[in-house]
Amino acid sequence: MKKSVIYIFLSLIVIIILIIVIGDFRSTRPDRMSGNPYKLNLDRIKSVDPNLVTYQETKNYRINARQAGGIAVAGEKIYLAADTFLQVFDYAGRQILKITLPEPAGCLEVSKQGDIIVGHRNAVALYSAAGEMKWRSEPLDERAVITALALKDGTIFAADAGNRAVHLYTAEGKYVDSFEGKTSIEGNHGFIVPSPYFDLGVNPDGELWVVNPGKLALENYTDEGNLRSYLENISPEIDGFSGCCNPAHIAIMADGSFLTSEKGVVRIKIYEPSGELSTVVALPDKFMEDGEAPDVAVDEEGIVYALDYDRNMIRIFEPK
Amino acid sequence: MNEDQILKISANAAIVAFVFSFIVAILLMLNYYQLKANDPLELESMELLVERLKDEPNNEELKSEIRSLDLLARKAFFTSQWQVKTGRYLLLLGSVIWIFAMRYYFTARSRIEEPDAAQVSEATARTFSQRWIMIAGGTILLLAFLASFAVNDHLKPYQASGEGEGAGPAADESIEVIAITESPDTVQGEAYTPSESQLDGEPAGDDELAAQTVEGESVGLTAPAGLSGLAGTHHNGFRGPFGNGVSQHKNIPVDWDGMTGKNIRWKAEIPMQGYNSPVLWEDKLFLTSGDNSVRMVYCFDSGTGKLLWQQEVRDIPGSPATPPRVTEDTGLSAPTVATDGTRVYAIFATGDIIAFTMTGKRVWARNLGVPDNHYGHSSSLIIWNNHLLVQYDSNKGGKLLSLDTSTGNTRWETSRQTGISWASPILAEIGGNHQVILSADPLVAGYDPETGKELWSVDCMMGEVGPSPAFGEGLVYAANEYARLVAIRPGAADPVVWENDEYLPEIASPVVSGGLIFIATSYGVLVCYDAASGEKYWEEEAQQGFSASPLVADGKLYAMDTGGIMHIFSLSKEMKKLGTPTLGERAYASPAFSDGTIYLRGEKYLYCIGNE
Amino acid sequence: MKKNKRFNRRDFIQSSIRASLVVSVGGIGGLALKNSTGRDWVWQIDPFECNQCGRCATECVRNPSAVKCVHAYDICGYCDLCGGYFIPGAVKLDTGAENQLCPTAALIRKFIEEPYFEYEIDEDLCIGCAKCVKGCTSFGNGSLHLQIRHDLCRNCNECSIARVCPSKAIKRVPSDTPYMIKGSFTKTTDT
Amino acid sequence: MSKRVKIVLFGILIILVQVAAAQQRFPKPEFETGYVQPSPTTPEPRGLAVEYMDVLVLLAVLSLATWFALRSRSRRGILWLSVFTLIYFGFYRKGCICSIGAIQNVALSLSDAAYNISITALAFFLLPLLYALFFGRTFCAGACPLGAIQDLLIIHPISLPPWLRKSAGIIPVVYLGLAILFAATGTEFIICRYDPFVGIFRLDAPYHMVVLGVAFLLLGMFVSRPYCRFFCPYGVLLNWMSRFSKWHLSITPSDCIKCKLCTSSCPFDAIDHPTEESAPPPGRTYYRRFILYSLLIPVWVLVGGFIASKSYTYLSRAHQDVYLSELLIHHPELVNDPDNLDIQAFLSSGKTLDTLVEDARVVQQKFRTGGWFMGGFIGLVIGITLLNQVVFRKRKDYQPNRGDCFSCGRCMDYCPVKN
Repeated sequence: MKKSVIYIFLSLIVIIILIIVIGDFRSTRPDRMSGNPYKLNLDRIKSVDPNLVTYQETKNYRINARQAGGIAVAGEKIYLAADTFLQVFDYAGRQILKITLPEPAGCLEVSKQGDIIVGHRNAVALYSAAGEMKWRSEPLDERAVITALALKDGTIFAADAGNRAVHLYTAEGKYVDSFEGKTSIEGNHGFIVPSPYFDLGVNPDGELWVVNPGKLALENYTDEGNLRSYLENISPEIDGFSGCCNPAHIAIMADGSFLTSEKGVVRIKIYEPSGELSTVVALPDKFMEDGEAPDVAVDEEGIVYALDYDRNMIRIFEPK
Repeated sequence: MNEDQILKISANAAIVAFVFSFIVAILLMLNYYQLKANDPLELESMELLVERLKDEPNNEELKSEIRSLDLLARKAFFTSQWQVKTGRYLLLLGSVIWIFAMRYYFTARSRIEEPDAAQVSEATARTFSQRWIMIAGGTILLLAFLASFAVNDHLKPYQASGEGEGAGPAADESIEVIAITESPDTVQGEAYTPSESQLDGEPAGDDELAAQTVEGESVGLTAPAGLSGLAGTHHNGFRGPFGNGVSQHKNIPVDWDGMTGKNIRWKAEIPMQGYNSPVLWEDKLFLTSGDNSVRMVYCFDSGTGKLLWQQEVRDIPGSPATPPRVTEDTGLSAPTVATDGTRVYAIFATGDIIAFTMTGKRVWARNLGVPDNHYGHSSSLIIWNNHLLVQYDSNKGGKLLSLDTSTGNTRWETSRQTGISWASPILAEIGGNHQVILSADPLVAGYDPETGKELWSVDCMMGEVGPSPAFGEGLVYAANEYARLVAIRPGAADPVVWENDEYLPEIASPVVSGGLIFIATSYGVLVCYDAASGEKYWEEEAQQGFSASPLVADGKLYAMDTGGIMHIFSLSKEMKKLGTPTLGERAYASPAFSDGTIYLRGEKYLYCIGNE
Repeated sequence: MKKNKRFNRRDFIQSSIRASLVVSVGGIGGLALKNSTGRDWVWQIDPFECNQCGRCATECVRNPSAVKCVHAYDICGYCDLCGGYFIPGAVKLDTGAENQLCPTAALIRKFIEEPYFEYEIDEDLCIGCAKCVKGCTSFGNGSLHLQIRHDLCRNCNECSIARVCPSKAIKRVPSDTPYMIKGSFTKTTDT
Repeated sequence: MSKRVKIVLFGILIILVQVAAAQQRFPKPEFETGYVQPSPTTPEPRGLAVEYMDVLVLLAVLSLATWFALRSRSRRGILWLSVFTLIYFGFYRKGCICSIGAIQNVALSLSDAAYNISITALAFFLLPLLYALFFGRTFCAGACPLGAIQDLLIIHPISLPPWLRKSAGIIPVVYLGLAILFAATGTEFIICRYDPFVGIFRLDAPYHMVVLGVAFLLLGMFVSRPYCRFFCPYGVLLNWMSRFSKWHLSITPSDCIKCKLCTSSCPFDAIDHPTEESAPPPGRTYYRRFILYSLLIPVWVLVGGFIASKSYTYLSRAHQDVYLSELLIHHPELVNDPDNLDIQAFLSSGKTLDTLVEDARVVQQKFRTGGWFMGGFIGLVIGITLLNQVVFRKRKDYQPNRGDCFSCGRCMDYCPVKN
């Protein structure tokens, strides 16, 4: 073999080696790597006609807590449960009350008299407007995870996601009864709660509405736990619910409309009492991707208060 | 078989193996590019079909089309994977045969050759090598040098945007951001767990004290109350609540003996030396220690002296690998901790600041930058609402920081036109508002704890300021050795009310109570002046100097010298000594009080003293 | 004699350099040993940090990747409408190919009882693309998650996925606790 | 990953875990049909005992190679031993545990207290060095799978001129310097990343890495053991050790008869010829050069250190944090690119750009200080290599060059003197 041929061959190989090493070294940089070929395509869900959105974000309240629990709004005051405290402040952000709770609270509700009912993991407690504890219910069993509260006259409804049941308490904190929504009718399995998202509310007509997250439905129950009617629209489109356990949180507006907040594709929407989508409050672009569904509350004027767990703030949305 | 045959066979085997391997390699290459160009798992046509199905959900034909396409795609994928796997082994086999044949061929063919005569002499070769080494080395360095100029460091011009919202979409200008203010007049209920004092059957105690404070007349109660819940009644930081050295606790013993154990309720060994003072919250007592290898935070049961937990301060981002050099008599743990009943906060001369829960769980920690301090950082922490205030005066200049107590994030930072200092911040209520007051060379200044805004400052200090300021009856007092003792009316046109330079403290801070101000010097003289006029009433010489700050509790002055002898006086214009109990060991830390009890930190032991 | 002495001197220099090299090699060894816990290390994905970018499928030195999806049944909601199994907006909740999210059909759906379904992973088919993990984390409880399978992992000195992992979720873990399966895995907090 | 970043991440982790822990406590549905929940399988990794086995195998192979090279003088033994190494450490252990890569583990463990090196990696780093210090580079002869695969493929070696060998000899030094710098700053392990043969051992690698391995093998058909001689960073260390080795392979078992048969036997040009008796003693130019080059050494060191430290701008970009932060500053518009996974991951991590830049600056600072060491080291080696060119030692016989010799034993095979 001729020497010059060998040399040319060798130099070619050296060049190939250099190209591969340098090329590879440069290739793994963020701006030179390709996107995810196996991306879960949610564009169809996320792209929504922006004209449907009739709310805009106007205010944020920064929360000074590590783990927010829940919010409620009543009488021009915002009630916040977070870490192991309960805080009340006015719309200007001035604190009115702050009390330490014995354990974290995940939800709370305010009565017309201004009493604050707080839901702990397995118990319910009532505090006066001045922050004094009036009573605390007997603890429920180990499985209990209370995720939501609602009030109707003298009854307190507590949604227990762990036991897949709604518990009833008197205004004095005495346990009365529970129901699991089960009936003898075929296929009616009661509440299907795959994860700790289980909300309920009482509308102005005194009807109890419970989310059945596994069925992606809003169900109307009598106080005895009999299913009266339900609203359901399983769809990834804007007018329906999809994924598991949605809507994650609800609040009922002064006119009986439902304010809903979803996880997965995080969004807040308002439904007519008849179950038709009336308007959209906030689209997923407002929230962190794969964020937690915000707890929602609404005041008499229809202003929406959303507790953003990921950004640690209460976000206010007002009609445009 | 003769040699020629072997040669022939091996040559043929080599050729066959090479051709085989080459074909397999080409096939593998094709497979690779085919997969890369068209991933069967992510077919676009498939996606289109699925999209179409969403619009016509009952189109069974479409469904079966998708299913067969999916089956085809998966088959293609797994077949190609199988091909790659098999191909690899075939290639390996081919190559091994090729290599062996080649080796055999060349070994058989090779003859022992006469080595080439060296064409160049060694000397010439070496000269040539030298030149090329220099060329190669020089080229590498030159290229590196040129590249370093050609490439810009984009980080250099970057200015930190403060607490920029790095994540998420850019904050919308039209959205108003409101921070929830916890105003001081807030009703602070303690809803579930009754406080210790309530358990003790003195539910009215706190209210009473607070009420007296508002009147602002009664002796020894000039410190503002109502701060951040119960903080005002616990000895929760250096020199007690508000750092002012005045405690509202009652029934403090005046007689004990550390040697005989008289009135000593318990005595606990402190695992490590440190020059900070104990701090109390209900049944817990906190202090810190540190040397070059470890910094520790300890929590004792204040009732029994049992060590409840201890935590090493480590793994803090930015913390120096080797602690800064500090002097023996300051140490790395000179600053005293602070607690708000939720968390306890500690800072060290390394610049590490850390928060633990009351049960010793680490909440947050950060390094504030290693302080350039030739003795060691000594300023203690103080808490106002959710602000953890840090006086951070070093040789690089002074600053006051407020950290969020729950996260450790900086809420605000105010740089000060001062030099280094070792004094600690105090809190005072002036004109109905709270201020944090700092003393350093050359300024004594007050700041708004909410915003960090400087409210007033007086240029009157100098030197290496160690004593913290004091506050009482509307006047701020500051003192330092080789400087002066001044009484300042904050905000006044002519702020200096009086000054004196007869006796000046070096380490211990002044304390004001009952219209009197007490100074304890490092050479052992304890002096009492009139707080309003500066008139000297009395002086008393102790055997040893004072390092611990004198504190007022239960209407008495407690001043402990470095020999561990406590000098107790009544708060009066005439000197009236109430006792000189001894600890039996050297002591540098200021005492901590709770009702009926005084806690003292000696060099080695921690003492709980109470009347038996 | 003279020659001998010369050799001795050279030998002495050689020996002393050798001795100092032994000491420095030993020193480096000792310093490194001080930092050793005597355990061996393997790579593992922290499921709480993983953001399902898909690089585990493409960047592993192995093909198919040594990263597979595992199912932490402990925290599964056993949903009918499983976000990890069905494409968003599936027309019908059945096992038809048109409804499945997994590109290789590695996720198997089994009926248990009304209204619960079990989901199982066929690891021979799984390529570690994390599509189902994304769906499950977004819409469900996050019981499906990626783990490096140590029967497949080559335990490279530096994991080539870790090098490009955008969320830095891949870390060295002691080889006696080589998995971070959700539900049973709770990171010990620093106390 | 720097320690700082680790701790920051750990902090984030704690928060995430707490959120997740809350979710994990959630009770499962109560099944009525007696459904038994399966549990996920967890195949165990290779056991620790088996890892220690590897150390023992290495020890055995090293000792055998030494015995073959120094005592039994068997080229055949070394050849078959290297075939065993290729099969065991190469194809069976997939080239991963390897002494060359262990350099980085040691460097990282010395710089990062949070990184705990495994005993196996440390043993793989130390044992060959100690053997080289006493017996020469017998590791290269028989215990290194990378050497073995190249050695088996030497087909038509060509002799390289000394100037090329000497100047190309700077490459492994730079490579070693970079590898240690990158490992110590927690940037990455480049030695492992560009190990050309690991893809072949595994029969599985990204396509271009296989091409790289094949390219090296093709190169090695003519330029014997190209990776060992002109790239291997571990070879630099072994070279130094071997220079001062107590014993070393010798070409002849007794007196050299100067038949020159061995000279063409060495494919690595590692046999030093005897000094020419007739050559004139080194003249004054050499003494002057000796002094000049000695004086130049500190200059090389300082200039090298300065330049390498200045080069932090582009070197530190190898670190993902630095690269990402510079990218974000320089191309802020990329924030809106949904396909840029790294930037999207950063944005959703909740970390601010400020903290990222702060972390990146810490890394840069490490590169700046590390650069001084690395550049100084490279400069020192260049200076000493240069100086070595004017140092003359008298040699009577044909001798293996202790630094360059791989102890492969080919020359022994050729030597006609057998006892």
